[in-house]
Amino acid sequence: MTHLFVVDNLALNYGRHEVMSSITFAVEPGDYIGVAGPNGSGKTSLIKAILGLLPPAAGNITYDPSIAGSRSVGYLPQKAIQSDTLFPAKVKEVVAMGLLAHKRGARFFNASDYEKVEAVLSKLGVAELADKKIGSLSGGQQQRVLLARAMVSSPRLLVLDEPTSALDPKIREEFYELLGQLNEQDGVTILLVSHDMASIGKYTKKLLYLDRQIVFYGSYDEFCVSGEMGAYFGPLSQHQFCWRHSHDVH
Amino acid sequence: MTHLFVVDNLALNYGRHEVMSSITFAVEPGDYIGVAGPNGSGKTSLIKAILGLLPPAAGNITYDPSIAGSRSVGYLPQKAIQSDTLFPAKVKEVVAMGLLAHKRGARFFNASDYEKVEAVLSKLGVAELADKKIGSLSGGQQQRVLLARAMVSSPRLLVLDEPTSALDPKIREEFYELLGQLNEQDGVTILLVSHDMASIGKYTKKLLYLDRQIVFYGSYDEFCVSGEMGAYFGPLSQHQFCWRHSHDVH
Amino acid sequence: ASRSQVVVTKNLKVVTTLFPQYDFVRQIAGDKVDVSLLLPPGVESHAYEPSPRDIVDVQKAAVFIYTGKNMEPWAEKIIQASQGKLLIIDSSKGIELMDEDDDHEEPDGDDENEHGHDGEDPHIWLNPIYAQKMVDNIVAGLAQADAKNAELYRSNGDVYKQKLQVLDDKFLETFAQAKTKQIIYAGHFAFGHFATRYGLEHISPYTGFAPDAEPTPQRIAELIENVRDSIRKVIYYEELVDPKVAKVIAEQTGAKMLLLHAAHNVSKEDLSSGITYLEIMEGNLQKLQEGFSGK
Amino acid sequence: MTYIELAFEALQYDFIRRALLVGSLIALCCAFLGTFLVLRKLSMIGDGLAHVSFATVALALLLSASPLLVSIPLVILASFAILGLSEKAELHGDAAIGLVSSFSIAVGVLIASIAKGFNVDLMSYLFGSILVISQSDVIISVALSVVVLVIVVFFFNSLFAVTYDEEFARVMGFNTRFLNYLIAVLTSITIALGIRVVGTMLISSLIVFPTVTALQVAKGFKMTIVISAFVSVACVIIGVFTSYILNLPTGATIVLANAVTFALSFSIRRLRIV
Amino acid sequence: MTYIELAFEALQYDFIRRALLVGSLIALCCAFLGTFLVLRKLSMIGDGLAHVSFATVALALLLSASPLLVSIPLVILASFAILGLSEKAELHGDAAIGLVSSFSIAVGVLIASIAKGFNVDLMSYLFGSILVISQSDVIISVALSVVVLVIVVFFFNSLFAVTYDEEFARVMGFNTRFLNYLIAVLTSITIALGIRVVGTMLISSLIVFPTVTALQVAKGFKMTIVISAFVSVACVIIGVFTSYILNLPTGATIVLANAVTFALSFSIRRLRIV
Ligand SMILES: Nc1ncnc2c1ncn2[C@@H]1O[C@H](COP(=O)(O)OP(=O)(O)OP(=O)(O)O)[C@@H](O)[C@H]1O
Ligand SMILES: Nc1ncnc2c1ncn2[C@@H]1O[C@H](COP(=O)(O)OP(=O)(O)OP(=O)(O)O)[C@@H](O)[C@H]1O
Ligand SMILES: [Mg+2]
Ligand SMILES: [Mg+2]
Ligand SMILES: [Zn+2]
Repeated sequence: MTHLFVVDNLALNYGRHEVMSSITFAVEPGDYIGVAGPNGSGKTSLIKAILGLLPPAAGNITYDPSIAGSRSVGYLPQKAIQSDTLFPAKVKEVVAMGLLAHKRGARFFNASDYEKVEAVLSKLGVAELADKKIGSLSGGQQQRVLLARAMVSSPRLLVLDEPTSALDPKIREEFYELLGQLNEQDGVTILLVSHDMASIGKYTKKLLYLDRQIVFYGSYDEFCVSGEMGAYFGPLSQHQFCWRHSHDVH
Repeated sequence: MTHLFVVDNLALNYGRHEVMSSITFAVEPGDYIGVAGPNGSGKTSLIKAILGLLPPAAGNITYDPSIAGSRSVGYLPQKAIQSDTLFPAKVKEVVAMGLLAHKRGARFFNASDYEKVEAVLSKLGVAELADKKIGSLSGGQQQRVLLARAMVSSPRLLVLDEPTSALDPKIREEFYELLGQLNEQDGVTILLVSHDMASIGKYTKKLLYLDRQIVFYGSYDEFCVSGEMGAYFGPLSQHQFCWRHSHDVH
Repeated sequence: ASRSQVVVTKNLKVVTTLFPQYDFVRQIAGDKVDVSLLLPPGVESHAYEPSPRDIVDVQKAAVFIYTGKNMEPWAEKIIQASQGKLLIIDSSKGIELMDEDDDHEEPDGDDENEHGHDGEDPHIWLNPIYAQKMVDNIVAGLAQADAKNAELYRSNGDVYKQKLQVLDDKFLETFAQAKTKQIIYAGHFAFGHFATRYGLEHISPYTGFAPDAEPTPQRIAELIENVRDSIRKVIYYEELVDPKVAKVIAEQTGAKMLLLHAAHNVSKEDLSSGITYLEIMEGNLQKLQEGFSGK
Repeated sequence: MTYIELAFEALQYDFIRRALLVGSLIALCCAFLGTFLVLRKLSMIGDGLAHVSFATVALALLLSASPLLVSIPLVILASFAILGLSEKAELHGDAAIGLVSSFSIAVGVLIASIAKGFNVDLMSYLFGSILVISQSDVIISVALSVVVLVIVVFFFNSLFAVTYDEEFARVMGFNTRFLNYLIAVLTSITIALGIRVVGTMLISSLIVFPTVTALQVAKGFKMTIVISAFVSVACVIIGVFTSYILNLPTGATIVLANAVTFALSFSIRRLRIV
Repeated sequence: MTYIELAFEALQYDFIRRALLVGSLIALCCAFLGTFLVLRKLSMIGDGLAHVSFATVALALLLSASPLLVSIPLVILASFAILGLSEKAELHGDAAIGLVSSFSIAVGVLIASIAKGFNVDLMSYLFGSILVISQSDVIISVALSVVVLVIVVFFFNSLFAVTYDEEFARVMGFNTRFLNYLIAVLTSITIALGIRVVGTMLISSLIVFPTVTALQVAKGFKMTIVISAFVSVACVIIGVFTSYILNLPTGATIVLANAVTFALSFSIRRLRIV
């Protein structure tokens, strides 16, 4: 099987500040990877490097032609709460932006585009906000809109940086189910950064655990079995974060 | 016992958009209240009204003299990730800002102030970041710095809007323990907005559940027992969010 | 390349702000003084910033000549910055009094806050009679500063005033035969004193003498109508600026554009070729003749 | 004469018809670009580039070259410098404008001083007035305005994306560099031309006022740009006729018309009528 | 003569000594206020308020009043308008400056037109040059600079808090309205005075350049303001002497000194030396 992209001996810096080095791993099409690690461990930086937003200090990343040029990537940044509340953009305008990658030339929208926008907004439970100004939404509502923007173009690769941090529990569950469907049925590859180990355990297939280097990369079950979980999260963590597993084991 | 503050028949609007109305409740000194509710239910708006940042459309809020004039209130906004990465401010400068409320006149700092700043930074595990520029921190690191700013002045009332949304699990636990101590030992009153029902259940004493009005206000245990939990979070929620309780009941 | 590096001579150093005084000094004193023009050619007082040596030059000079505070408000500050020995000649002295309206307010003592009096036209040099008065002021000042050449200055001054008188006579004579006495001027009208002297009518799109007011469309329309009605389709424009208004009117009416030079300042080439006030005024005479008479 | 008659009288003059035509086209360009500029905190770019033009004209005169030919490329360069500084030096747009504009004035003054003067008044060479547009300026203005408008419409969605969220636009494979420089070039051309044809005062106002007026009442981006374009053109037309009828300076009257429109839309928002 | 001798020669002149004294004080005020202004996206306020002054001088001449006395209160009002607009109309600072400044110029032009024009060039009435500072201006400048500096130092921490996070400052019981208006008043006074004494070009540059230079190398806020103050004063002193020695216009030379300093600190950051 051919890789979707390969990260090879990557190092990332901000100025003279080294964030991480010797990062090597590969992502296969159809993967659903939870990315976790302590604050400041380099999750956001790694993701930005994968998306081409942060130039590598060393090493390189090679992409499969299907996602090269980024025409088929959906992205939700960590800073999902829009800082500029004055910006005049309606929710549907922001979401429609996600469709532009697939267009050429003048990149005008057509009727089917607006249908797609409405469809994804409904899926995320914010259909009635379509005509609101983005700056007037609550934190969680904004996060959902940006999720919709990441997903509207049905990308082959979804890169989500703490997508559920501001979502209420109901929507969070629905969102994870949606992601599961996309991954299972449409074969979308997903990279999901989260501090919510329970959800990672419950929904994703693989775990990439970072701490300025790769601590663990493999299936979540292995992580639970390996000593790493206890080492990082304390003795109770097994019970807490390997929830579905611990209950199976009981 | 005298109330810390009383919210009386409050209504909040943005322009012609009504957010909530007929909100009435009282907070006692020493309370530890989890505030929850779906996205857009008005949690942030209510908190802003309590802090005097959003003028009420109707009703009013009366404060005990000990916190009136806001000299003894700590606040963490929901938009904790600083948008302006260019702002030249060191972490310790940002945290020291939290001490200014207690000062008069020229409001200069003295040596003991800097000790306080260092102490609170260590408590939150970011002591080594004290001299970094705030804009160069990761999302979770920034959230911790703003938490430190809210807590550095040992306020009588702490108002925290989703304080743990970007924190890693280890720090999150430590933070909740710290809050518990402050509440138990120092009698600090805490209002904590969160979507993490499990943590609210585990750590707070009371729950304020909002949905454009007050759905529930009382002890968390009662909420678990009442039908509300199931109604809002589905049949499994009892097991999930009334964790300590469900295990007690088992 | 600075004036202070010029070979040391014992000549009197004179600094003037505008071209007319500069030329008058040349005519009066010839090579007995070193005269320099403070404002570089073509530079509006707006964009003008002195360099420190400019100021040192003014201070090192014996005489500083300017037109008056309406023309060069910044000159006041240069004067204030000077320490002592400098002799300052306000070349408009006496003319202002002649021109004064009845309702002229007394200065309230604080000359910081003095402002321009509305209706007071600073372009006095364009009236040859006033120009003679300016020459008198300059002669008196130079004589005071350099007593040993005083006689020479007085006699040169008299000769030059005679030339100005001849100029005045020529204008009077020419205008006496003119078919029309209307100057249609597309710039800031500097020829107020000139027009009063010779009983000319004038029309300009600008109302003030300083270039701050924009023209209104009706004024431009009026100008167009005036050109259309006039016998000689001529529109005059001012020196050293891009004559946009004149061009537009000429395009609409087919009028001929003629330069009427107000001599505030001259171009670099003109300055180095040694053009004089009298030559400029003779040129104006020709242009006006062309507009006022038949051919 | 009634106002209507006066308005018809005005129309018989070439210079009024030119003011209406060129004014409306430049207003349209400014409204289109202004929305992007204001939202990128480049509201003062009209003013800043006017200062740059001052320096370029000084240079052109020093080199005895045609001011417009020297001005346009240098103004474009200056706008690249503004962009580059705000990226590389991590400045807000307005600080970058401040740097480039102060620096340019200083250079202009230095050139004027070294050249020991010019043969023409720098300012008059540069600054136009909407009433006195020459035949050749009409042709250039019409041609360039049409080009600017077509390009903005063609790239509309891309420009919106890069203005709203540059990082996201990059992820989606947009050439954000190209789009940024595109805006810079279009803005420079519009402003350099506008300063010469209608003056700095008017060009600066036309960039800021209509957009800010639209921002008071519009929720979406497309709406903002449509309202802005409409207000901008309407104010030019109203301003030209009003100034003729009331005998006022035209540029200033257009700015006042814009100010009144802004006051209206501000009140509408404040009174929550919309 | 060597450069050192020339510098000593320069010092014997009163006007040079005045330029050094008043220039340094104004530079210090500008550096202190500039840090707050640049971070609030009000970098172009020097330019904007210069345009307002233009209108106020027109008004003063129309009313036959003293230009400085009319100017200062109106400039303060204009800075309140800028503040008010950015709050109430929800504009970025630079858009508010753009509105107020274009509007003022238009009003100035209208006044000039209604008054049937003035006989003095309005701008020259207003613009100072650092070399020609009168005795009375020296006294006013020294007095006001000291007042501004003392106030900024006294309120330093409060002003920082309100600049960094106004909402948080309000929660902590700060009177943010008062602090905002305080900055506006101090800025207006400094700028109105600065325009008269050292000219707009210099005042605008002194607000933007030193702060932006400091931002390249400083991490913290206090450091930013200290570096900015140091750079600002150093550039004035270097500029005055250099302009004397090389016979260049002083204001422009000071601006160039600032530009060179900025280029240096920009390179330091880019080359990651610090
Ligand atoms: N500035 C604003 N202008 C207009 N409407 C607003 C504004 N801020 C919030 N709202 C609206 O008010 C309602 C309540 O918002 P609020 O931010 O209080 O919700 P919340 O409970 O904090 O939600 P979340 O969990 O997503 O943070 C939402 O419907 C939102 O759209
Ligand atoms: N713009 C920047 N300049 C300098 N250093 C930075 C910058 N952004 C991040 N860093 C540093 O790089 C390291 C990794 O940051 P990153 O944002 O990748 O962490 P993260 O794993 O996403 O953390 P979090 O869970 O808090 O989001 C941190 O130590 C941070 O301080
Ligand atoms: Mg992160
Ligand atoms: Mg909220
Ligand atoms: Zn004149």
